[in-house]
This record gives sequence, structure tokens and C-alpha cells, in this order.
Amino acid sequence: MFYMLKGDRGGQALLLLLSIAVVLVPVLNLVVPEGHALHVSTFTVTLLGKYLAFALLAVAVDLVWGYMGILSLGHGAFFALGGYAMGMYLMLQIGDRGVYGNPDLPDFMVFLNWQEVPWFWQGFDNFWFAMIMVALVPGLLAFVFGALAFRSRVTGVYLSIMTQALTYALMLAFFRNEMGFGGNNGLTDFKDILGFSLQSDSTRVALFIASAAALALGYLACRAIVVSRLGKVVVAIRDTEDRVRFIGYRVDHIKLAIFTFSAVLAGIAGALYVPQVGIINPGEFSPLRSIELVVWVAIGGRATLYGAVLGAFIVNYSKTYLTGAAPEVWLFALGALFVLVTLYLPNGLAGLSKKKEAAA
Amino acid sequence: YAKGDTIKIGVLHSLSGTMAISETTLKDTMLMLIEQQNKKGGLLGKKLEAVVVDPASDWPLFAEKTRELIAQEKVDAIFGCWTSVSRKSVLPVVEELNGLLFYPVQYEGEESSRNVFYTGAAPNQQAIPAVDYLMNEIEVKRWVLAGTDYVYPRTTNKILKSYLIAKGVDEKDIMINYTPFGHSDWQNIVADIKKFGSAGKKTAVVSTINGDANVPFYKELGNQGVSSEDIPVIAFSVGEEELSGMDTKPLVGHLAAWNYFMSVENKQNEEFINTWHDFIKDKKRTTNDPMEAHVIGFNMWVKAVEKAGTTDVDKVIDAMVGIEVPNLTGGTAKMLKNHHLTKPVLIGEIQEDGQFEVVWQTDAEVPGDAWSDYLEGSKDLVSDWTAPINCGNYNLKQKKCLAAK
Amino acid sequence: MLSFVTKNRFLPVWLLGLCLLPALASATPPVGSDAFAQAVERLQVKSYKEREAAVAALISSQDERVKPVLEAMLNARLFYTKKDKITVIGIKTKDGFSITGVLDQKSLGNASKSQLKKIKVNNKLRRILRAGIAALTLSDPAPEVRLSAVKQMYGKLGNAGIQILTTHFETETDSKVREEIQTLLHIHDLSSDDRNTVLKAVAALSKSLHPEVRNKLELLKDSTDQEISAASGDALKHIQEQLAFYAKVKTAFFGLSLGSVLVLAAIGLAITFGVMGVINMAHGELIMLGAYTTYVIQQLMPQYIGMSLLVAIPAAFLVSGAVGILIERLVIRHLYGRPLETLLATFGISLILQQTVRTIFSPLNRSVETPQWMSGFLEINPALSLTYNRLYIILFCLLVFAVLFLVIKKTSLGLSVRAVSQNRAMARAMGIRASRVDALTFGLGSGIAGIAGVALSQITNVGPNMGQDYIIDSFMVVVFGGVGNLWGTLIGGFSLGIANKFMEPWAGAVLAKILVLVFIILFIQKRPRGLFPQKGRVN
Amino acid sequence: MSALAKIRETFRRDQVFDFVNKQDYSRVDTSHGQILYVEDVSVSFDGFKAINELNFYIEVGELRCMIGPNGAGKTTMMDIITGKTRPDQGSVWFGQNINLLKMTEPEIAQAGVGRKFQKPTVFEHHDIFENLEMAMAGNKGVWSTFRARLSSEQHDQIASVMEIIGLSDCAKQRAGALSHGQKQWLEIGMLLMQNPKLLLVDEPVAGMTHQEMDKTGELLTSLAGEHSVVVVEHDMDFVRSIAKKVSVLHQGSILAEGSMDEVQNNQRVIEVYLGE
Amino acid sequence: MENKALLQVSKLNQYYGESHTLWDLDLSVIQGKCTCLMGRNGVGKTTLLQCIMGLQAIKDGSIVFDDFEIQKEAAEKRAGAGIGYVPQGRQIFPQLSVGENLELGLFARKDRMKKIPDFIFELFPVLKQMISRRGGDLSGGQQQQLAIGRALVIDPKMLILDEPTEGIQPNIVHQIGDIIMQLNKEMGITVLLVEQKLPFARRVGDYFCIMERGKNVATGDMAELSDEIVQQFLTV
Ligand SMILES: Nc1ncnc2c1ncn2[C@@H]1O[C@H](COP(=O)(O)OP(=O)(O)OP(=O)(O)O)[C@@H](O)[C@H]1O
Ligand SMILES: Nc1ncnc2c1ncn2[C@@H]1O[C@H](COP(=O)(O)OP(=O)(O)OP(=O)(O)O)[C@@H](O)[C@H]1O
Ligand SMILES: [Mg+2]
Ligand SMILES: [Mg+2]
Repeated sequence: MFYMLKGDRGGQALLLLLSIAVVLVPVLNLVVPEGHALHVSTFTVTLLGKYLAFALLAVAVDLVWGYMGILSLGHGAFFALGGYAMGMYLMLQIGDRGVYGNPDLPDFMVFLNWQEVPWFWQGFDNFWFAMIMVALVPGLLAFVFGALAFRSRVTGVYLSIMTQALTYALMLAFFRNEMGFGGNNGLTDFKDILGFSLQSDSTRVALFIASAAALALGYLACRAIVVSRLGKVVVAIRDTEDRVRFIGYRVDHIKLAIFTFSAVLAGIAGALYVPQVGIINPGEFSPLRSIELVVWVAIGGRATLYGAVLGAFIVNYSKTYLTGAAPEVWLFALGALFVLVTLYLPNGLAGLSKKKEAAA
Repeated sequence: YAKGDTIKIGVLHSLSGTMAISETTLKDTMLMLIEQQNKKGGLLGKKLEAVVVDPASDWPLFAEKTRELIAQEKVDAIFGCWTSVSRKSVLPVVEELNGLLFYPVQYEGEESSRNVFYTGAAPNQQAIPAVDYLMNEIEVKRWVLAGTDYVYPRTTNKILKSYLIAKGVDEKDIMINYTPFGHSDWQNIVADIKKFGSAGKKTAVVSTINGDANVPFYKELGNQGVSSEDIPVIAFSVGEEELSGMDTKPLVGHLAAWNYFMSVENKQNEEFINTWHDFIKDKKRTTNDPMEAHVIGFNMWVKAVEKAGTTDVDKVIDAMVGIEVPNLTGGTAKMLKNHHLTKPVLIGEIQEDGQFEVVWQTDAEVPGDAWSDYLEGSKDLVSDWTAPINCGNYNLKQKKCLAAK
Repeated sequence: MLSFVTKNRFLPVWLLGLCLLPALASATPPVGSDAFAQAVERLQVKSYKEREAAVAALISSQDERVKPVLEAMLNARLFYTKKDKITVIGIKTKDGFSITGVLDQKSLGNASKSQLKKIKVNNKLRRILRAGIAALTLSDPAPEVRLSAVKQMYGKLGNAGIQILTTHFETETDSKVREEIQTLLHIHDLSSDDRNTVLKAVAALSKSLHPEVRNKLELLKDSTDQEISAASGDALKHIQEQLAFYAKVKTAFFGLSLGSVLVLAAIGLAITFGVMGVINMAHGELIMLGAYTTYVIQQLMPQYIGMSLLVAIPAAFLVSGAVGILIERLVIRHLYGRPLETLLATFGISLILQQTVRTIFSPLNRSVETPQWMSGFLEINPALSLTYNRLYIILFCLLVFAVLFLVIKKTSLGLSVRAVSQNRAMARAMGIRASRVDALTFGLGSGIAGIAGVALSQITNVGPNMGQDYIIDSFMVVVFGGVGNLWGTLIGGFSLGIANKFMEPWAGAVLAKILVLVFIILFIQKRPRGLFPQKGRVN
Repeated sequence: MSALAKIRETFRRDQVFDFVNKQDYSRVDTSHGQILYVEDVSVSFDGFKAINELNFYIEVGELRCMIGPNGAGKTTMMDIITGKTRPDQGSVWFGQNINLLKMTEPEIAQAGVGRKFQKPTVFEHHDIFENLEMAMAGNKGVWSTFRARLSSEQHDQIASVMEIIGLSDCAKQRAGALSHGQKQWLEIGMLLMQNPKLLLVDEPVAGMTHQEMDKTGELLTSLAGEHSVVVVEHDMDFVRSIAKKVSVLHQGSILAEGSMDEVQNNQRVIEVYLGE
Repeated sequence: MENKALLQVSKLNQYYGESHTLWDLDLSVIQGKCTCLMGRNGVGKTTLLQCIMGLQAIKDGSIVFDDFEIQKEAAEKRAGAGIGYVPQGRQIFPQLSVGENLELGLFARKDRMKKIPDFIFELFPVLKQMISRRGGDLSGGQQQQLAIGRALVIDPKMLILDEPTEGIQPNIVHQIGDIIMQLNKEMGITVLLVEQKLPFARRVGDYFCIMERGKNVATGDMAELSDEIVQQFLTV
């Protein structure tokens, strides 16, 4: 199964690190007592879990952008949809612990005077149904959007801006209170997942492990695509789409398949993200957010999947660190990071390690 | 002070992103208050230390930063948030980690948490008196409720609508309009308001329009010739700070309802303004209502800590209720059992110099109400964080707390 | 005529005072100098209600000194000294006020702010003051002033007011003023008890689009008198048709004006992105710089707000253009042929620019004043008025477009730009100094963005985030119109603006925007290269 | 083994490409001996008629040369056959049963029409081996492509094609780094890998040396017979060396058709094309 | 002044990344004559021309044009100095009209002429017909003619042509040959021509220069180009 990691130093390192983390982090968090130098706080665990979800998202973006050349400025939308699906499940788990104490309706619905849960919320109290939706909803949206766009041969910036329009439209729609997704406040105040309290350390560790596993599997799946002949065709599509048609590949089908797959990955990432940060709101649909995703990938290094992971970690860690350490000037630092990486590391940070490899 | 031993205070206000515009000032206010307190000798003999973070107008980041402040930095209290969604995002975290949050902005109510002190106005401390003023003093008969599409305006308008109808206003005479965040093209809506207002009855606009959308809104009003004399606008989110970014000439006479205005002449206020100007090194900087809320909140916390003799959150929470501190408009703010304050309600008219002139005010402080009396479902609820009730949503009819946590 | 006016000067004024405040009309009000002094003193009371009465008394006093007092009060320049409670008019000076007594009209020298107490006015008082001043200006020699005075009286007339107008009407010579008064009188007649008067008035007003006419007719329609009911029904129908028509015209105008804002915001991007292929995420910030330049210029020349905008246009062009050139030289230059990377770098630059502005100017919005010549509206009729700022922006947008279009299509710079963007190496081999052309072009696009900022500062807020509000829309417009096609940007921007505005009334602002986005997405499926696709054989 | 024999071996589709038979692409019906019917086709761009009621037919196994002045519409004609350009009118049939005008580019390619472009276009970021691998005939559905693994026969097949096009030495070289002529060869190689029934070859020898030209000629003639080949070329020596039948295109329609000699002596052809 | 070299390339080395493409290459192009550069595919002809034009960075070596060292000059300066370039693959500006493509040449002219000289249209009448069509829409051969026309507009002292007859119909190939000779002989424009077609090269060239693997391996008078040399360096 691991043939696809052959020659992928970065990927090997990533999977190794992930396996170590999956073993070590729970031990250091749950077993090592608080106050001990080696103790990893739950705060850190959750933070890492969040990064892992972001990393999965970045991998999904890299697959369509780095390899297939579709600069999707709308992957935040798929992420958010997955997140909402998860959020809806979590919301319905609150039961009568909401402020109005209504056993069936989430608070915001009580507030809007709704009598019953609307049809599109049906079934989300079931975990497995919700999990299917986590994949299905973003997948379906990507499928329909992609089917239209790829068939019509919308390409390049046109496609990018359309994906942006898509996420923008969704953002505005989800902001509307009538939509039934909690408007601007979104979904929050989650209590538990599968009966386990979201506030307990062990649940958080479990979510961390789930995120790590999802990232590993997502990575391997993408890697499998990339090393297959399909992967080569995908890259060929990026470079000269027309020519691929003339040797007999259905470019629209291939694009659609990859785009949809990537959207599903993004959705899963969103579903992992929500219980760990405790809120999902329409801000996730914001076009600037999607642009940021692309920036992670670019920083890490396009068309190297581990680069995307690296980028997601670096940018988000810098953000975490700088917003605390240098709240007044962190935007300068982040902006400068973007500019400098672009100028001096055209292949991102992954390019740096490649250069070293080549030199060694 | 005892060496090396400090009391940490978290300051959780966006310094970048869309909310920086409002929240940065509050961060500075906190820094000033902490500096002043240290000059007075700190608290419990210890020095106060501000831990400033930037949640960057990103709601999940608010939650993360809160966790960082409480779990990593071990702060004893957090002063922060502006938008409702940021508070909603932070709420589970402060409850989980048993932190302490002071929330300084007027909000929609319908919430009560043991770990949060709401130092801004509840709807009954801003919206209802404002409407009363318009109804009684200006004799307004037709109402436009215009707001940005999110919870605060929605709730406020819902409360106002049922209030107005209870007061005998015909549904036909109420127009409700929502716009997205940052809405910048108000031509149609202002034209509609103008049309709505030309039906021969005195009309007013009750605006819960938020943030940046206000500037183009008022500009459009001015340009389409809707003057405050024809159709006055009363706003709940436009304060001195917002006005400082607007050309106020065409706005003279429009109104705002707050619990504090910079123009209130009063010794305490004058002192505060001077300190602020010295601290920020800019004589032109304004003060505003949420700043006052932070001042009150901070002073109360200091008193409570002194009373409890510790910064231990549980003890401070218990000590907080009943604490009284002077507000900046000459009255007294008292912390109620529901973690809300008593506040005077002032109606001010915008002046050319960007200040408000108080044209009306309540005779006494109004106690804040977490659960609106004008909404189904919430009118039976009260919040009381003292024994024996000790919960945020006690149903008076069922005689029990909902959501036993 | 003048003599007549002088002779009758006081009568109408106090009558008007009565009509404004019918409650006070019970007793015959005192008249004369004493009354004036008393009234002025009464102004100092605390309660607004009482001050209203004082103003009415003031107007009734028929004193010559009334008008300046009213005006001062309206403009918040009426004070009384804290010490001796003398009512004064204050003119702001460098450090305080130079004050003049109201009664003796003598200068009392300077006073500091703390020595004075302002006589406050509220909304309602302002209304009364304005009407009072209007009545006093009915005798003004300038017909425009009289016209606007008459217009002030809509909706504020009592019986007494009618009397004044009727009297004034006989001596009024200006046809426009006469017409306006006529309308007012007819409106009054609509509430008459005499059905013939009513019918005559209905007939006369059947073309008037004034809202008050409509409101009154609306009432008359339900009249028991068949004839009146029918006549007003007909008139109303006609009026409503007219109104519906003008509403459409108005919406179209709104659409055009929104469109022109979109075009202005996008047109610089049409150069940097459309022609040069740089995905310029800092475009919004360049707009912002233009807006801040306007602000700074206004700070520099506070006396000449009217002029400041004209100065700001070239200044903003230069500032944003220079920043653009700097960005190009320092960063983008290294990224040609890597268009996607430009997205990344310019995104970083946009963060830096935002934070820079935040650091220099604070995160607060800045107040940019609207000059006199841009405020107010052009009233075509009571149902249709076009705001000046929007009108100017539409014109300005077209002008900018025309200039830019000529530069790109007709000058050698334009030709070089297009050549370089299509094949950099070959353009160089043809002797074109590609790097200079790049810098100039990027500077041009950025400069235009700055100019857009000047225009936007007139209709929206000027703050560090303002750029982000426009960047998405700008890209949308350029792409919708067809990348690389200036016409596309123009037509695209206008059509999106108009579509948006026509949808807004029935869909609401939010849904309209969503629908426009969905429309764009679907439209691009039909025309994958925008409204005006770049044609040509592809290899 | 001579190059020719190698190619024959390579293209014994009954052996190497047996899985092709399993596919349910409607097989071309060439029972009337014709593989391509182009009838009454016209296309215009912005009012300029590039192809004007063009008619011609290609027989099974034929090698046809198309010549004609620059801008006569030769490339456009190929664009129409391969689905890149839709004609305004007319019909194009592949065999008797496949209407090419109703199909997309990949469908046409899958049905068995291969093309080499006038301006060589290869996948610049892939190495030569990968270029050939991707072009290889086979099921090109998404899932099959994902599952596809090279068998050793396929490996050998690619190797032999590389041999033919003279790029064996640089199998791992990025195609983007090839010179113009090398790209030409690589594109021919990709065409071979596709193993189409009809090959459309646009100016194959442009930029090649004389000897390479001969080699190309040899290759093309060897392909004819089993495959039908349409070659567009301006190099008369080359055309002369391979052509049996030549069509001359002028202003979008056939000006003359016949053997090389006939065409060469046609007065109109000399006037508009050959000169002297 | 008979045999003065207008262009002198000496000891030129060029790399594509790691791969050394041109090795200590020398080349001289005699003023007023036509020098024919030949060699198999991929030996580096195009690369050499790009180095001369400044479109490809060189490692070391010197390029002297008209007595000035130009290897440090930017590409655009070299065009201004009087080198007209017809690249391989035509490199037409696809979205510019034929007229605009030609006009671009005017910028580099010393005499600030504002109009495309008529003789271009006499040489290539088809360009006049299609003056307002987009360059990218032309057929391959038409584009080639446009590329040559465009290079002539700058009024060059030296014309560099990279396989100019590629894809051109026979009678026009012949014409191009005539034109090159005419430019060369009558107008005194020095010509550096890359050409694969031997007969053509023989017809128009005065000198030949053969490259192999990035090195200059044979030079001389065209008359001296023996079958032997051809056999050795130009056949596969
Ligand atoms: N998309 C297009 N738009 C406008 N004109 C076009 C387009 N495509 C082709 N043409 C025109 O159609 C004519 C035929 O072009 P085509 O490329 O088919 O010629 P050709 O026979 O291949 O010529 P060559 O031998 O020079 O390659 C040319 O005059 C060309 O300008
Ligand atoms: N951009 C590039 N990057 C790397 N290598 C390149 C690049 N362009 C060309 N090469 C290599 O440099 C060598 C010389 O290429 P060049 O194009 O100069 O050859 P040429 O002599 O012009 O050939 P042809 O006759 O086919 O045009 C070739 O081996 C080619 O593979
Ligand atoms: Mg052709
Ligand atoms: Mg070459």
C-alpha cells in the first residue's frame, strides 16, 4: 500500500511524524501530569488538531491547484459545508441543555419562533447520517458546479473567480437568518459528540487522533492519485488541457472527479475542525479565507502534497504565535512572509528542502 | 509590589480585520485602566499585567485565544469581545475553563452566563427607552426598523415590533429592512424610507445598522435630502467613535441612544476624558459608551477582588453581585444578580462637531434585563446567579432552571 | 412690491408663528421690543417644550432682530453667558467665541467656551426654526430664496399660513414661485368643505407628483361624494402611473450609479489584471490609498473643501501610482510569467498596506467631507430627484474610462503594454523597454485605483478595510466583462449594477446580491470567457 | 530488426492491443473502403470563409498528401475533423457509421483519429517516457486511468517507440527542454502510441534536417496500409518522396487532386502555390 | 573594410540550469553578407541566436556588434542598435492586429518614422490584405511572413532569421530567398540565417557555419561546403 510513498521523502517524514504524534500526544496529555515539563496541555492538543484539519484542507487545495491547475478560490466553501454538517449534528446533540431548554429545537430556532426542525435538518441527529452528509454535501456541490463549469470549459481566472462567486454567494446566504443555519452567529455552544463531552480531555485527544488519521489517509489517497497515470494526466491537464483531449482523455470527467474528491476531503477537514474550535459561522465562507488557503499551499510549495501540509502548519502557527506575541505588528510579519517566500522561494518551503536534497 | 508576582488580565479585542475599527480603542482603554491601577499601587499588593492578543476579527480565533489566555497565560479576568458572534464563540470556553469575561457592548440579551458580566446595555436599556422618546416627545407614528442582518438587530427589532404593536401601532406603519454587513449602496433603501415617510405621518428610523455600513447610509440620507427634521434616525450602534469617521454636517439632529455620551458634563467624565487624552496622546480622540462599560467593569472587578481578597474566579463572581461604582454620567452602576448593570439611558442628537447633545434621559438608572419581557419564550425567564436560584435561565412559571448543566 | 412687503412685514410672520403652534394661539400674543426681550430671555429655559413656546413668542414679537436669532439658534451659535445670563450670538474664533449681544446687537468681545452655555435645539425646534426663517424670507428679493422658502412650507401650513401665502401670492411676480404657491394653495383646498373648491383643486393637481397631493387624494377617494371620489380616483390613477414610471427611471439611475462605482473600482484592475495579468490582491488597498489621500488633502486645505476634491484627483493618482510603481519594481517585476504567484505576493502586500495605514491613521474611519457642489440633489420633479454626488460619479467614471481607453488603444504606451503582456521576450526583442512599460502600466492601473478612491471617499467610509470591500466585486466585474477587454469592464459593471438595483426592490438587498452572483456563475457557463471574450485562434 | 519491422511488430494490435477489442467503442465501419468523408463543409471566422464547401474522401490505408498555400485552410480542416472547430455546415463521417460532428475531441480521438499539430505541442512538464505513456492507447476513463499500471509489454512498446523517434537517450528528460525538432519527433511518437486508424499529420518535417525528413517519410509510408494517413506539408521534396495521391487546397476548397505529377503540372497550382 | 565582422561572438558559454548548451562558441558574421548557421536538431542554434538577442542569459564570453560589446546590454537595447530578429515559432503577438504587430517595429527605429514603410507590403501583399486581422488568427505561413515583415520595420543593420522558411508555401519560400538576397545584396543588410534546407541555404548564403553539440565545428565560404562536411555534420 505504501508504494506511493516511494521517493516521497516529505511524505514519509509526514507520516512518520503523524504516527509518532498519535502515540506521543495522548500519552503526554493524559498520562504525564500537569505541571510536568513534558506535559502537553489540552490547549496545545486542540491547537494541533486544528492545524491537522487545516493541513487536510490544504492537501485538498493542493490537489486541485498544484496538480490540476485549478486555482480554486472556493475551497473554503466546501470546508465550511462539511463543518456545518458536523455542526448541525452537534447542535442537535445539545438537546434541552440550550438556553431555552427546548429539547428539539436549537436555540436560534426557538428564537425565530420556529415550531419544528426544518426538513433539511432532519436526520442530522444521527451521527452516521451526518457523517455521510459531511462528504456528500460538499461533494455534491462540487459535482454540480464542476459539471457545469468543466463541460462549458470555464478555465483559468474565470473558473477561479466563479469559485469565488460561489463561496461569496454561500456566505451571504448563510448570513441570512431565514436560511436556518443560525445566521451570523452560526452554530456554537456544542456539548458532546457521540455522547462524549467535548470539553473532556480524552475527547479532545480522540479528535486529535481522528484528525491525524484523516490527514494520513487523505494524504495517502492524494498521493495514490498523484503517482498513478491519472496523476500524470492531471498534471498534463494543468499544462496543456487541449492537448490532453486530443489524445483521448475526457478532460471534463477527470477534472470533475478530482475536484469532487478534493471537495469531499475539504468537507471532512471542516467536520474535524468544527468540534475542535467549537463554532462554525458564515465567516468560513468568506472569499478572503479561501484565498488564505491558497496562500498556505503556495507558502508550503505547490504540487508537493507535504508542502501543503507544511504551509498550513507554518502559516497557522505563525498566526497563533504572532497574534499573541506581536498583536500590533503581526500583519506586517505575515505579509512580509508571503512576499518574501514568493520572491525567494518560488517553489515554497518544500522547494527549499528539495534544493538541499539536490545539493546533498 | 510583591516581586515577580502579577495579576494578569487578558485583553481580547480585534486589532486587525473588520472589527479593529471599533475594538482597538477598547484595548487602549484597558491598557490605560491597568496602568492607572498600577499607579495606584496595583491590586492586592500585586502589579497588574495586561496580556494583549489579537483575535483578528476571526470568530474561531476568539475561542482559541480565550483558551490560550485562560489555560496558558492563566489570566484572572478577560475584558473583550465586541460582536455577538465573538462572544458566542468565547462563551463555551470561559464556561469550560471557568474564566471570567467582561463584555462591554450593548447586545441583544437572551443569554446569561455565570462567567460573563455584561457591562453593555441590554435591549431594555437602549432600544425601548429610545422608542419611548420618539413616540412621546417627537410623536412618531410610522416606524422604519432598519438593521444589519444578524442577531442583535433581529432581536432588537423583534422586541421593538412587539413593543410597538402593544402600544397600538398598526403593522402597516412598521417597515422592517435588513441589509448585509458592510452594505454600501443605500440608494434604494433610502428612497424607500423617503417614500414610506411621505405618507403624511411623522416617521422615524430606528437603526441597528452596524459598523461600516453606517457611513454610506448617512451619506445617502444627506444626499437624498432626508433631514433629521423630516425623518430622524435613531441609532444604537453609532457613537462618538463612529462619528469621528463621518462628515457630520449633514447629520445634525439625528439621534442615538446610549448609556453614556462624551459630551455629558460631569467631573468624573471630564477627568476620564483628560486621562484618556493624556494616555493616547491625542486631544482629538473621542470616548464612547463601550469604553465607559469597560471602565465600570474594570472598577467593579477591582472592587470585587479587593472584597474577596483574592482573584479566584468563583469568589470574585460571588463578590461582584451588588458591587456599586460611579458611572461617568453622574450616577451609579450596580451589578445585578443577572450579571447586568443598572444604567441611565440617554438620547443624544448629533452635533456638527461630531458630539452628541443629550436631549432626553431617563430619570433613574434602568436595570438591565437579560431576558426580554416582550418576547415569547423569554418573558418568563429570569437570570439570577445568587443562591438559591443560581442559574441563568430560571423559568418563573415552571419554577425551575432550564438546561440544568 | 418691496414697499408692500415692508409694510406687511410683521403680520404674516406672527401669523405663521401661530399656525406652527396652534396651541399657543389662544391669547393675543404680545408684540414689540419688550416682547422680543422677554422671549429671548425665555430661550434660556431648560425644557425643550418651553423653549418651543419661547421661539413661538419670539417669532410673534415681530421684532426686526428675530431672524438673526433664529438663524443663530439653528446653527447652534446662540449662547448665553454663564455669569450674567446675557443671550449672545457667538462666532467661533481660534480660542473661543467672539460674542455679540442679541438685544443691543453690540459686540461683547471674546469669551471662552467655558464661559458660555449653548441654547440647545432639538429636532423639533429645528423644524420650527426653519419654518420661521422661511416665512421671514418670503419677502427676500431673490426669487430662488423665496422659492425654497415656499418649498419649506409643505406640510407645515395652518390656516394662517394660507393667509400669508394668499396675500403673498398676489404680489409675487416670479412665475416659478407662483406656481409653487398655487400648488400649495390647491393642496389646502383639497381639505375644503366646499365640494366645488375641492373638485377644482383635484383637477388642478391631477398632474402634481407631490406626495402630499397623493396622500390627500388617497383620503378623498373614500369620500362619500361620488363625484369627488371618482375625480380623485382618476387623478390618483394617473399620478400612480406617473410615479411607477419615475420609480423605474429612478431605479435605473440607481443601477447606473452603482454600476459606475463598480466600474471605477474595477477599471484599474482591468489594467493591472486584465491587461498585465497580475492577480493584484492589493488593488483594494490602492483604492484605499486614494481615499486617504483625499482625506489628507482635505486636512491640508480645510478652507477649500470644494477645491480639495479637484486637487485630490491628481494627488491620489500620483500617490497610488507611485506606490504601484514601487510594488512593481520591488516585487512583481520578479514574478512575470508566474501569474499565480502574484496573487500570493500582492496578498501579502495588501496586508502590509492595510496595517501601515492602520498604524499611521489609526484603525478608525476618517471623515472626508462632501463639498457643497456635490451634496444635495437635482430635483427633476417631486417624484424624481437625482443626487449630485451620484451624477458626478457617473460622469467621472465615464470620463476616466474614456481617457484610459484612449491611452490603451491609441497611444504607443498602450500598444507596448499589450505587446509586453502577450509576449514579453519578443517585445523586448522588438526594442520595447519592457520593464519600463511594466512599471508605467502598473503605475497607471494603480493610479486609476487611487482616483477611484477619491470618488469612493464621497459615498462610503474611508478606513483601513475599505479596500477589501471592493476587491471581490472588482474581480467579478473584470471577469464578467471579459479579461483584457476594457469595454467589457464598463458594460459588465453597469449591467451588474443595474441588475442588482432592479432586483433589490422585490428580493431585498441580500438576496439580490446572491442572485446576481448566481447569475454571473450561470452566465459564465454560457460564455466561458465573459461578456466580451478575447477572441482568436487558440493553439 | 529494422525500424520498419519493429513498427510492424509494435502495431500488431491483435497481439499487443488485444484489450482494445474488448472496448465497446463502436467500431468504424469501413466496408465501402472509405474511412473519412468530408462533405460540403464550410466554416467562416468573423465573416472570413476559411473553408468553403470542401469535399474530399480518404480511403482505408491511404496516404494522402495535402498541399496548398499558406492560409488555404489545411490546419482548419484538421481542426474540423478532430472536433476543435465546429463547421457552419457540412458533414464529416468517420467510416460510414460515426458522425464526427456530434462528438467531442476525446471521443474522436478514442474513435481512432490521431493528430500531430503544426506547432509541436507536448506536455512540457513531463518527461518523454511519460508523454508517451499518457498517449498510449487503452481505456482512458477516470477510474481505469487511475488503476492503470504498465505491463512489461507496454514498457517495451514505449521503449521501441522512443527508439524510433530517436529519443531513447533522454527518456527522463523534460519535454519542455527539447529543441523544436525533437518536439516534432516526440509528437510523432505520441501519435504512434495512440495507434489511431486515421492519422492527421500537420507539417511533420518542418525544422528537420534532410535525413530526418527521409526517416519521417519512411515512417509514414510504413504506417500507411494499415492506417490511413493525411499529411500536410510544404516541403515538395518530401511530398514527392512519399505521395501517391495529392490534394491541393486553395481558399478553403480543393483546387486539384491527383498524382504528384498531375498536380505539379497543373497551371493553377503552379500559379498559386508552387511558383516558377 | 571588405571582410569586417559586423557581429563577433567569442568564447560564448551558456547553460540551461545545469546543462551546458553552448561551449566556448565563436561566430563571426561578415558585414553585408549572408551567413548561414546550420546543424542538426537540438545542437543549440536557436539558443545561440537568443543569446545574441539577449533573451537568454550567458555565462561568459563576448558579443560585439558594430564595434560595441553588447553582451551586457538589455535585449531592448540590442534591437535599438539595429538587430532585427525573426524567431523560431514566429512569436507573433496573437491579440494584436497585423498592423499593430508591424507598428511595434517602429519604436526601435532611429528615424522616428511613424508609418510602416510601404516596401513591407510590396514584399508581403498578404499582410496588407489582413492588416486588421488579429495576428494570432493568421495561418502558420502568414504568421511567418508577418514575423519577417515585423523585423524589417525596425530598419535593422543585421537581420537574424531562425528557420524563416519553415511552414511556408514553395513559391513564397522562393520569394523569401529572393527577399533575403535583395536585402542583403541591394540594401546591404547583414543576414544571419539558420536554415536546415540545404538547397535554400546554398542559394542565399555567402558563408556557412556548422554547429554540433553547442560548438562551432566548421565554417567557411558557402562554395566550400562540401558533401563531405554535410555528410559529417548534417546527416543523422
Ligand atoms: N479563429 C480564427 N479566426 C479568424 N481567422 C482564422 C481563424 N482560424 C483560421 N483563420 C483563417 O483561416 C485561414 C486558414 O487558416 P489555416 O491555418 O487553416 O491555413 P493553413 O492552410 O493551415 O496554412 P499554413 O500552411 O500556413 O499553415 C487563414 O487565412 C486564417 O487567417
Ligand atoms: N528552455 C530550455 N531549457 C532547457 N534546455 C533547453 C531549453 N531550450 C532548449 N534546450 C536544450 O538545448 C539544446 C539546444 O536547443 P536549441 O533550441 O537551441 O536547438 P536548435 O539547434 O535550435 O534545434 P532545432 O533545429 O530543432 O530548432 C537542446 O538539446 C534542448 O534540449
Ligand atoms: Mg497550417
Ligand atoms: Mg531551433
